[in-house]
Amino acid sequence: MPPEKAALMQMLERMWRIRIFEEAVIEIHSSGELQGPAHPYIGEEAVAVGACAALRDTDYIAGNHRSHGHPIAKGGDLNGAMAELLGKSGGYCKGKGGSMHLADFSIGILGESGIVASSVPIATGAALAAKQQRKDFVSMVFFGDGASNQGACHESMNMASLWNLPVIFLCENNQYAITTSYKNSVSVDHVSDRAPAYNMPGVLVDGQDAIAVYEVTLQAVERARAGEGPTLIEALTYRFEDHSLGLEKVRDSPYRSDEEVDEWRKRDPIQLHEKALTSTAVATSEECDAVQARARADVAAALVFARNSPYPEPQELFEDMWA
Amino acid sequence: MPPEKAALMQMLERMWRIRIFEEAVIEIHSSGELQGPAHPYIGEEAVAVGACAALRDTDYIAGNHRSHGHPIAKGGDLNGAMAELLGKSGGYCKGKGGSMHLADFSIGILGESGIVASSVPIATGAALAAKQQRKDFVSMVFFGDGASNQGACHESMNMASLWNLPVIFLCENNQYAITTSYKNSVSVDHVSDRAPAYNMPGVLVDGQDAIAVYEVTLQAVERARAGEGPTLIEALTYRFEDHSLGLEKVRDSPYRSDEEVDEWRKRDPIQLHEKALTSTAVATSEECDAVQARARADVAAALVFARNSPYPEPQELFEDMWA
Amino acid sequence: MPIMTYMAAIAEATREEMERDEAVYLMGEDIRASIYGASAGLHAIFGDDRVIDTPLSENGFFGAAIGSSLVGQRPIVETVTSFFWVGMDQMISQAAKMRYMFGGQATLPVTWRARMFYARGAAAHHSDRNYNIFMSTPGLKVICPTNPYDAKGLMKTAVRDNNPCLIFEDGIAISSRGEVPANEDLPGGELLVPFGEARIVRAGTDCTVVGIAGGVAHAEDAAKVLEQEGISIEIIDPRTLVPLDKQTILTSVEKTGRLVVVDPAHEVCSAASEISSIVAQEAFWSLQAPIMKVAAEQVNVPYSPALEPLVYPTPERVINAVKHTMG
Amino acid sequence: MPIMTYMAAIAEATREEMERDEAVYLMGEDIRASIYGASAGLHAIFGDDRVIDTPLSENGFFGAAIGSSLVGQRPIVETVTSFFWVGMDQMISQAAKMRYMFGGQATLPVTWRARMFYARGAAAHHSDRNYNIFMSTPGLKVICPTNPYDAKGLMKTAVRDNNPCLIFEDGIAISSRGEVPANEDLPGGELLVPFGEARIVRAGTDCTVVGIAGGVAHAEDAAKVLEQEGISIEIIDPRTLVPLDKQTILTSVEKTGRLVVVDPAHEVCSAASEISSIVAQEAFWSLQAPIMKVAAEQVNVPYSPALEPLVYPTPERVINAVKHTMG
Ligand SMILES: Cc1ncc(C[n+]2csc(CCOP(=O)(O)OP(=O)(O)O)c2C)c(N)n1
Ligand SMILES: Cc1ncc(C[n+]2csc(CCOP(=O)(O)OP(=O)(O)O)c2C)c(N)n1
Ligand SMILES: [Mg+2]
Ligand SMILES: [Mg+2]
Repeated sequence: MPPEKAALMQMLERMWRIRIFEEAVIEIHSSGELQGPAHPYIGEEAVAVGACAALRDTDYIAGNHRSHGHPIAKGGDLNGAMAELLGKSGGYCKGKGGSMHLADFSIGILGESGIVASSVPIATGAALAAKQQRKDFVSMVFFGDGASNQGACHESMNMASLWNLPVIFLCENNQYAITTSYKNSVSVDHVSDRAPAYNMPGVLVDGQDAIAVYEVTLQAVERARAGEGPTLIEALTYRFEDHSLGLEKVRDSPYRSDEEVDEWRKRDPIQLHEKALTSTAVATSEECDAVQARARADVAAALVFARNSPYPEPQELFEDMWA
Repeated sequence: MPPEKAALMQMLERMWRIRIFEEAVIEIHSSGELQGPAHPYIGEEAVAVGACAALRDTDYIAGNHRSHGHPIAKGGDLNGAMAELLGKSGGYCKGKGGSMHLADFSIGILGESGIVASSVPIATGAALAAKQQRKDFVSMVFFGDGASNQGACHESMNMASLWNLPVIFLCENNQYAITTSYKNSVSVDHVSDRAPAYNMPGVLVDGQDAIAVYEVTLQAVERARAGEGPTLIEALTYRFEDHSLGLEKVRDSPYRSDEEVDEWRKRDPIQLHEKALTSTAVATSEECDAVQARARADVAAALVFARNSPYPEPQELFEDMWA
Repeated sequence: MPIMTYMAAIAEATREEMERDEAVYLMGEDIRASIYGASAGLHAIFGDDRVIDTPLSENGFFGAAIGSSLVGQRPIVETVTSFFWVGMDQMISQAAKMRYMFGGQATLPVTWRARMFYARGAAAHHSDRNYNIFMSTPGLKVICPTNPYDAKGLMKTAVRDNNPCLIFEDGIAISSRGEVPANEDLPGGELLVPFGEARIVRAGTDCTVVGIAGGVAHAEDAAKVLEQEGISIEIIDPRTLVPLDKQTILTSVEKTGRLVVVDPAHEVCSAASEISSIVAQEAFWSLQAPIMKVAAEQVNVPYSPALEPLVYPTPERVINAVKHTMG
Repeated sequence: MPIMTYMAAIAEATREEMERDEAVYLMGEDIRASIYGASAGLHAIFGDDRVIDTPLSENGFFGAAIGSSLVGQRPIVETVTSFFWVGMDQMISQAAKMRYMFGGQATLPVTWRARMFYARGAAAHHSDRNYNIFMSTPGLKVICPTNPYDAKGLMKTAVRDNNPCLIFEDGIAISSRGEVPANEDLPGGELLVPFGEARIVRAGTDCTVVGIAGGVAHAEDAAKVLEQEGISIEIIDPRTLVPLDKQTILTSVEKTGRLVVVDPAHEVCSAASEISSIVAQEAFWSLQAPIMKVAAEQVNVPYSPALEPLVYPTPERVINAVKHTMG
């Protein structure tokens, strides 16, 4: 059953929110207003948005350093995200976490991890809790093609399968770990080809197609909720921008060609989604533009909010260490 | 091409050396002469012996806590092994390593590791050196069914496959990690089923049959030497004794039944090998008995050697820290 | 009062806490078979979801414990200090940092129990005494019970604490037996030992001796000998290294003017170094003699029974250090 | 003399050592693209086998480096201090222990180079300054070059050393530039700085200030201010923490009677704690004032530019500590 219009429009809106948020981040980074590291999600929006569309608010996600898309896709508030990036007290983490550590536990965002693959066991543990508590929430973790080679993934997938945990391993294969092609780091054609090694379903999906991602994720979520265990999904996607802001110099490294980037840019997930909506007459292009405009206004407001938010007070340095 | 008589008799001899060595170890442990931990290899002799028969002296092995079988199978001297277990200066490691850390670099034994799976990356590195040095030695690592779930295995197999390294991953699936059945710890039917996840051949072999182990290992070694990369071999076997000496209390735990143990004891690898030799008229049972007697004499001599070997001097505490 | 072994005290604390709160569960390798002696019979009582035998994947299952704690579970993880290295990333990057990094959103009630082998031929791969490493990492509580009473009381406190707690079970202490009051004889009906309160094991006047983990037993042995020579030492067992009860140590040094720290861990950057540095900074004007560390020699732990005992502090080394401070 | 950046000095040392000995090779993530600036162009010169981009598997490739070193290779591994946690088991269980455990059979010429971020908004997951942890583990050499000269000279010594060496590249030091002599102007034709020899950065009479890693720069800034107030500090840069040149520190404290240790790592069980404890034990009778540690606050490193600077030592904190010792 294809998603309803409201759901499809929400996907569009969240993709735009991510896209425009990231554009703003790039801008304030180049102006020097933002100083910490930041890893843009532009080009990959369909993955987090499609996947999170299959989740409930009571479900959990965890993510990685490429960290703005996941929380926004889960319904996270832009103000808190932008304030966090600026290290302000109005941020998700009161300015203590920054770009790589966005988290909003109140809507199931268990946090992004700067250590690659390190949140994979964490999400597996949240799923274990679901089983122990006999609740029907599920847990999903986003990780990269590079991350898939960490032992943490192997151990987590093995445990999740053994214990039949309601967890979705969502590999965002954007084909590179910084400059390293997944062909030189993953010894098998596709990360999802590793699923049989854990006796779980492995699904390869077009990561530029939000609806496709939504559909395979929904299946995995339903399996998980029904107590049928984990799924490994690999969404094949591409990052349109540099690995991280401030790492422009790597652009000179011949790790990927301009042609390749251009080729992938043609498969812009937002354009594809809008086309899917308009060509099936689910929405008009005016409606789509209105969604974009709303997202733009929200990001602009977030920037104002973030700028107006005060910096944390010095004594806050010592707060939040202990429960 | 089946192995020649000399090779087959050497396998028999090495299996007996391991068996009788282990019996002696059990004896001196129960008498209190040996105090450290020790993990008997009885029942699994065909694995290390069959596998090492496919190696040259210039090839490397690394192993784990179940540590006496591998070096003896590689041709290690019994005197040094027994002296090491007694913490004597005539030991392989001058008494510093003990049972879990036997090593004899002079014949390619890069050492046993008390930390489970921790020698898997080490052996992978030795294979990397072979490639870098353009030499034709290979490297082999023994690890258990339990160990296979460590991230270190995943990472090593992935690297070895990517880089086409001459390494043989030899999983000794004795079906339990202490009390944990591999069915409760490995999420797939067989450890070797994970080989496709690394794009390498995976082979399941009867670990009670030394000749079968030899043959599959030889194939893997030839592939490795020819630059065709790593192989994962799973030898299905069984440990006849307790997990470790001193852990007798676990015997009461219902983790495996007496019937199961009895069933497996019927497939004693030494008896099977002797039967293979005598039934094909490769050797007479007198010849086999002579081999056993020689091994028995060697173990007895090793015990004498070890007992006569002096303890290290106090100042040796500070030696061997730095190169 | 009932006399019990250290492991029996741990087992009792575990069972009581599991009975009290169904969020508490036990996880580790071969715990159903109770190979380390703390979990016998628990699987039969609490079932599969609360007594979990894990695959050999420390980083993975430590992380799973941590993740579950974020959403309401209270895991107790059993392991050995040397296996911490394998699971280090989850312990440091996640357990120790998550709460602060997320501005206080995460609550991480995870308790690790780790056995530390001592002078039993475990060799270098099983002989780590790495509490100093976790002390140095902000965000973890570090607990070293040295007798059955503290083992039970500190363990129960750890399970109820909303922060990641690491309990180091020292080989010397593990073999101890001691009095543990029955619950019905206790005021609140249960034994809870608070964190951050050192225990004065023995009052004395001439020299303060702080014993860490198994170091307490060596200090006690030394005290008996020294007493006969007319030297009176005050022995302090910090019980928890994070939080550390600095004040009890400083007050004692202000009285005795001397300090020896006995720590069976490697000497460099040790708990002993830390306590020495605190006293050298904060009680300097009371000091009448050099601060002495009696710690493990800075070599890997050898296997041989002829060598291993030479690594560790002994009562003799404590006696010599105390005498050295006496001039 | 040529002036160069710290990373250029590291790059030069790397290239020279790779040219000198074909067993030397480089391994790490994205080193072909030289993302941290130390390996540009090396792949073109030395090829696939000697400049290896690894998968994201620190424990695996650290172990591979170690394994290769056992059979004649001399890897240089590039990483970031925070990723050590992931590869900890191979570093501690294997690199640090193998030689001793095997009675001296293993030779482990592995060099790790790890970048330490500092006050740049890297947040808790990328801000570890964990040299203390490796100091505390017997079997590893620990090196903290604080300027381009030492970076080049210590790096070359590390690559030739037959033991596992860890080089910590401090964010403060990385941004430094300085004189590095051309090889043809050097006696032996190359720059080798020996391990275990501290550098007296500045001679002084009133107080000894030991600076660890980035702490040296803070001490130098403090010295200028203190000088104007008539206070003369002697600044010592140990350069290598293992082996540690205790003697230079003790001799200085015997002269000045005072000690401040400046260490941008977390305070507890730190290198600063260790040096304090050594001096409190071995130079006690020379001390005229409390030993002061100026180290990072014992909290995780926060992201916000409003908070992060408050964690670390500053010249002001050094000045206050020195003045405190002056009474
Ligand atoms: C354990 C660890 N090793 C290395 C890094 C440095 N690093 C940050 S992002 C990255 C690449 C990650 O690649 P991938 O998992 O594919 O995610 P992507 O950036 O492509 O989204 C690396 C190597 C890290 N943060 N953590
Ligand atoms: C990292 C680590 N975790 C746990 C242990 C404790 N331990 C020693 S042997 C063992 C079981 C190993 O099982 P397996 O790999 O199947 O080898 P086997 O003993 O069956 O030969 C365990 C859990 C250890 N030594 N190292
Ligand atoms: Mg990627
Ligand atoms: Mg096994």
